[in-house]
Amino acid sequence: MTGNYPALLVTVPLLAAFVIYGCSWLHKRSCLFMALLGLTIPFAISVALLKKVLINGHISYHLGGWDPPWGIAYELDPINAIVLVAVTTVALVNLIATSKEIETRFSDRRGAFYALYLLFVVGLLGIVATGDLFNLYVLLEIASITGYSLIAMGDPARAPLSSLNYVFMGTIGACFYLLGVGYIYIMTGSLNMADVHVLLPPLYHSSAIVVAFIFCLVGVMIKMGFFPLHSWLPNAYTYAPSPATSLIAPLMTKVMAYVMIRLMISVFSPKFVFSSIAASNAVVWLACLAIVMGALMALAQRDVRRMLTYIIVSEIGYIVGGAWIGNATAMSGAVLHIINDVLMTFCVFLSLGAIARSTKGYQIENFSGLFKKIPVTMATFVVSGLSIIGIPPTCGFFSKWYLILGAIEGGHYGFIVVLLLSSLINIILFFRIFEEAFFVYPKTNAVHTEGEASIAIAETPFVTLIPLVLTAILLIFTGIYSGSLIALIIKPVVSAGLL
Amino acid sequence: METIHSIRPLLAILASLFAIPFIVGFSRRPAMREFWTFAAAGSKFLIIVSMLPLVLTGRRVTCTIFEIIPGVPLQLTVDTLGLLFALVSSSLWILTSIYSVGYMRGLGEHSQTRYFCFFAVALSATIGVAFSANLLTLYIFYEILSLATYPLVTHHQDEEARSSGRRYLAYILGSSIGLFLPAMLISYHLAGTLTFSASGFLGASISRKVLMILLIMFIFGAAKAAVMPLHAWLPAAMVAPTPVSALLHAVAVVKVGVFVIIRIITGVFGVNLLKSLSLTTPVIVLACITILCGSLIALSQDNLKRLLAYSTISQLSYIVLGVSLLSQRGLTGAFIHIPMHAFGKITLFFCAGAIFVATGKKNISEMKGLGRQMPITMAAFFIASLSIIGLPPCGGFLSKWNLVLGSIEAHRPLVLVVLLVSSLLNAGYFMPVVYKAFFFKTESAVAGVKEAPLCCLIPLCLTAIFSIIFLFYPQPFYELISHALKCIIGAGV
Amino acid sequence: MKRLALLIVILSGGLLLYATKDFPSWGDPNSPASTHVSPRYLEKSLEETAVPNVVTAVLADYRGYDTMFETTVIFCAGVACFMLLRKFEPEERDLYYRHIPTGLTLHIKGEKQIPSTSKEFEKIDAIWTPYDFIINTVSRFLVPFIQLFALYVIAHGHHSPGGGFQGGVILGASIIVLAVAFNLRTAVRRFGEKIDGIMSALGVFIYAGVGAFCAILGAEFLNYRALAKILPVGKVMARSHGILAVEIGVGIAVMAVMICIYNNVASEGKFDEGL
Amino acid sequence: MDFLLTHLVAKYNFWLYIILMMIGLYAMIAKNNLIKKLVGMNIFQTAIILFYVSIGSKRGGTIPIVEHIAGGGEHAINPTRYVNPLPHVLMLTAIVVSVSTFGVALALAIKIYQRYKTLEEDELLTRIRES
Repeated sequence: MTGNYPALLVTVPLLAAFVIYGCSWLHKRSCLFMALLGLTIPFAISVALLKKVLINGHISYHLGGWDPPWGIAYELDPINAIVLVAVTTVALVNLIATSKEIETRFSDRRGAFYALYLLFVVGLLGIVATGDLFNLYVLLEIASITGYSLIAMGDPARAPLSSLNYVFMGTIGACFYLLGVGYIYIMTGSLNMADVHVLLPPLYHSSAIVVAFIFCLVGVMIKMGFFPLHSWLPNAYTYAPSPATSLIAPLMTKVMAYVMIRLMISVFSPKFVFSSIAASNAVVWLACLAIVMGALMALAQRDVRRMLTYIIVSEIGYIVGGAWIGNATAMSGAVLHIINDVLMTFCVFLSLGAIARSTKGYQIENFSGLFKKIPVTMATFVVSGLSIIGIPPTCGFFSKWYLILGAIEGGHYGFIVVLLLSSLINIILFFRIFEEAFFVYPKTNAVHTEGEASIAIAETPFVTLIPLVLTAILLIFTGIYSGSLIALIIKPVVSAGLL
Repeated sequence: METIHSIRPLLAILASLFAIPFIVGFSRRPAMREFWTFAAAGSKFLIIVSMLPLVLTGRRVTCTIFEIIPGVPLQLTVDTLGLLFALVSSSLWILTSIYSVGYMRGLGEHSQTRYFCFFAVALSATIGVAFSANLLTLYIFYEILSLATYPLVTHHQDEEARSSGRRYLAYILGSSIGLFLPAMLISYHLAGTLTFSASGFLGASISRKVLMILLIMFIFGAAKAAVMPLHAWLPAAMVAPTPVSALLHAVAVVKVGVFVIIRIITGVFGVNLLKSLSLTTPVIVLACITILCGSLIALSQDNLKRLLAYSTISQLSYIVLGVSLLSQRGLTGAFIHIPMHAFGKITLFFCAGAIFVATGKKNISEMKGLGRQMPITMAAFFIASLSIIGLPPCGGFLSKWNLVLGSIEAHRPLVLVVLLVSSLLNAGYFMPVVYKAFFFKTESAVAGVKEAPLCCLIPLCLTAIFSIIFLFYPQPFYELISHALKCIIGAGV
Repeated sequence: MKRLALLIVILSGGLLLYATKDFPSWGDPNSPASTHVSPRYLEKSLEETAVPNVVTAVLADYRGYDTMFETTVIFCAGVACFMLLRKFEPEERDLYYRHIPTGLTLHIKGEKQIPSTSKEFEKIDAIWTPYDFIINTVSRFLVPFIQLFALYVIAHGHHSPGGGFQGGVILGASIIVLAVAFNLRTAVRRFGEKIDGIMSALGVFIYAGVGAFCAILGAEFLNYRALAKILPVGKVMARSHGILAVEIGVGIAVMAVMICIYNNVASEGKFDEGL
Repeated sequence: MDFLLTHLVAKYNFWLYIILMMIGLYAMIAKNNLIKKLVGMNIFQTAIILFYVSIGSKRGGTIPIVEHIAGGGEHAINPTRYVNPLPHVLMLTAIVVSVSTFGVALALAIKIYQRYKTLEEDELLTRIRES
């Protein structure tokens, strides 16, 4: 059975989704339990797989017993194993933390909601694990369609329209990717990544392959909301229901960023990406632009959730820039930042969802006095904020460390400046909120005591609070152990890929 | 030099963190809460003292927590210099806790629990900086300190606190992220390591220009040292409750700043490298400017705490100056100025606080004739100001003396002049206060005020007395410093 | 906007066109696409899977994993339409009934209503909604034949063009014909929403379940050979049977989802008489 | 002339699909009406499907159902006589995907219409700004 882990990892939540939707017509209350089960098992499996990969190295699983390139294969190396763990963790923790809200908010269609939730996770897991270009497209569509509909369940005034825009952009992205794959297929006759990787080198100078690469890349970049193509992202994530936001916002963009790195390393080769098409400088500068613009646009927002979505845009800039600088250090920084960013974005959105319980809206003004009212929740919010700023020992600092180090090695001083600049802007962004939440009292001491009395502590319910606190702690631990993350998991694969 | 592996440094850091849960737990019962603060402070001090004999016998205590970045472990090392600093700050924490009890209760401040918690965190971070074995560890604790101090600075949570809190963050975080971090990364890129070594880890292979740029980035990156033009946060931070200003802005935070600079010069670049390339001239110039300007601005201050802040700014640059002289005497002066100034300045702050508690007065002009109402306080103030000016019978004299000799040793007569002029200026802004207090007739406003509560009074007397004692028994300091110098200078010889 | 769009379109189109110069010319039997991977399918599929229709073989076996997710995508769409559109609480208004024998329309104000069990009357949404005897009869007459054909398409997918998707769509169409010819209520009465929902899940579950079952039997996921352990046939025939099983699953799922999407979209989720 | 033969005539199919794709893409980006955008989306996807299918074609090849060739039988199957089945399989998936996307998009459009009673983008934006 353990041999089948790679398949089960994806198919257990799949089956669970079907069962849940079927049962939701008969017995609604059992849905949550099954959903939890359907996410706990994959979590366990993904951890087991990570261990296995670290011990035995690369795993290749042939579905249906057909060898690639004829059949479809799953390729697991340490990096995507750790990404899988991150995905399952976030999905599970988020479900636990937001279950209460889901149950109340979607009571009459919770079956459908859970089903789509699980299928979204299935899509992401498949995308990360698969070794087949076309299979990736199908799974991408699963993740997208579920994503569209989860997002559309939010604020009835705005969510459907922003979701529909997402549909258009997303479809363009997917179609571009599909076109690219078609071009690869017509030139090589294969769809299996490893096989294509072998077949391509003689074709590196054919314009068809270059165009194929460009189209795959642009498609993926649309999906990950890279700067000029990010227009769908802010609305979609701002108006989504908070349980969906805290699931989709951390995962979707980062997984697509991982796909980009996968394409660059294991479908095409760094040799092709960095030397045959000499675009790496241009892309890094674009990434710089993405970071700055994201930060500036975030600066212009008064709505905290919207601000965070723009921060995502600039974080994506970090990853793309790191990946395109083109040396092992920066690449490892990018991969590490994918993992860290999943965690910190998750933590910040989850805590925001919890905060929203006790505020009227997401405007900064609504945050006043929160440190007194919900100290622990705010503490987690602060931790995630500091991590996004990049204050040690939170994890955000360390990915920045490697990114900057890589930029120094690669001589991209513009990228360094931009990284530091965005950190400084993030300080402003977050301390704006912290101040609002911290400084509540009018002047004199006499009023202080009254002020304290006026705001009673109304902390978040434990079912949400405990996962939240654990996530915040996880942020710090990931930071502290990032050294071993790099040394054991990321660096070997990356440097093997880049050589 | 042999090294002992022990978790004592870690314990020293964690001691105050352990106390936090209890402090929070007993937030409803102040007595217990403060008991835990004392427990933390005492245990911290004892642990640090317990490492004294080891270090004095020429060994160093290290504690590697784990590899945080390949080649750069999260590591603590206790050497004489760090121990000196740790001793000063931890011993003063005890006194400050006593004082804060009196002060905070005296003024009925709000949310004291939060206050004590972050105070504990700040102290842990300070000790962490003192003991960190490499630049990254140091940076981590430095940042933690910056953030832990923010709620203390903005304790009053009013508009004024908000604006000065902003300024504080802007200067401290901005400089550390904008300058210190890249400088650290570049040196890591160049040297491949960040661990301090007595001869510095930045080899001479690096071009002079790069080294110069790095040095400047580091000096300004450590904005806690308040070297001009990055000093403006310190006067702003004076909105904090006085105990905070006393411990953090006279001892812990600002001294962390200069301590970082000392580490940079002695541990990262290495004295001999700097001497051979004579890189520190700009630093000396900056320090001199800061000394003079700080004193001059202090002359014009009427608010006592702001005056003290500016005097702190100029005094800190003494240390920076002494280190950047790179001469044996100069270093001695710099190192010994750490405890001397610490005790002197904290006394002054204590006095200011005591006056505020007793009379509610912040401005010097309102303190005429206060000496009759509060003789003890003003006496302590007088002694401390002597120590800062650098006159016997106070410890400050020693540091001044050594600095002066150091400047001669380094053949920099101008520095000598600066030192002497600044001493005059110091006298110029301290003496009027004392004079007004004792020789003016009592104003009706302050008529009939009594001394501040005992909790406030005792610590300031103690510190004042200590700053006298140090003149006559400087041996322990000298011993530590001589060890330190053996490593720093001796390594090159 | 329009200018920008034109720019983007021309740019991407130009790139694509430019790239075609390296393509093998159309229908070239020696192009990599027709020489690298596909020959194996054409040569081996019959002896490896006992399915002469190579497309079916590749679809449901060689790349069966893709197809499972393809079915899942359909399922997603159905669930999404349900979740987005379905309205459970009806906004109350006057009731209209048609008296079937005469075709007269009753208009009832207020709370009172005719029990839905009555065969005489059927609920309608407006004072006048078309009622065409010929269309109704013809469609009612056609439906069984459509369904029979659908079953044939599903079952005969091994040997002729066809398979689960096509058959499923035709099956769904048979119900949708009812919905169009009569109205949605009639169709839903024939084929309830609950059944529909369960079947849509069941269909995909069959597919994934077969795959998981193979895994349980000790082979890889979706490796139908393992079914030989429980079926009285050889390993190759087992593949063929496995393909049939998943095709049936696909058929059920697609039919159910088609109906689900139609019902929700046509009635904006109100499940009244629809179009 | 030679260029025309090698690059236009021999590959006119690709040219047609690409032009079709451009039309669809243009409609998706530039059209104001959401339904028109949806139609554009379908054209786009259909163009890609045609493109793939045309990859699979072989001169003189017939549908890939092996029994139908007389004398073909179970052994010695000559792959050049059948068109490449893989693109057909892929496009079956692509069709299904596009149908599903279209369904979801329609549902969204309906939701939007229910609230704002229009599907013209500019009107939608003005109404949102008003509310």
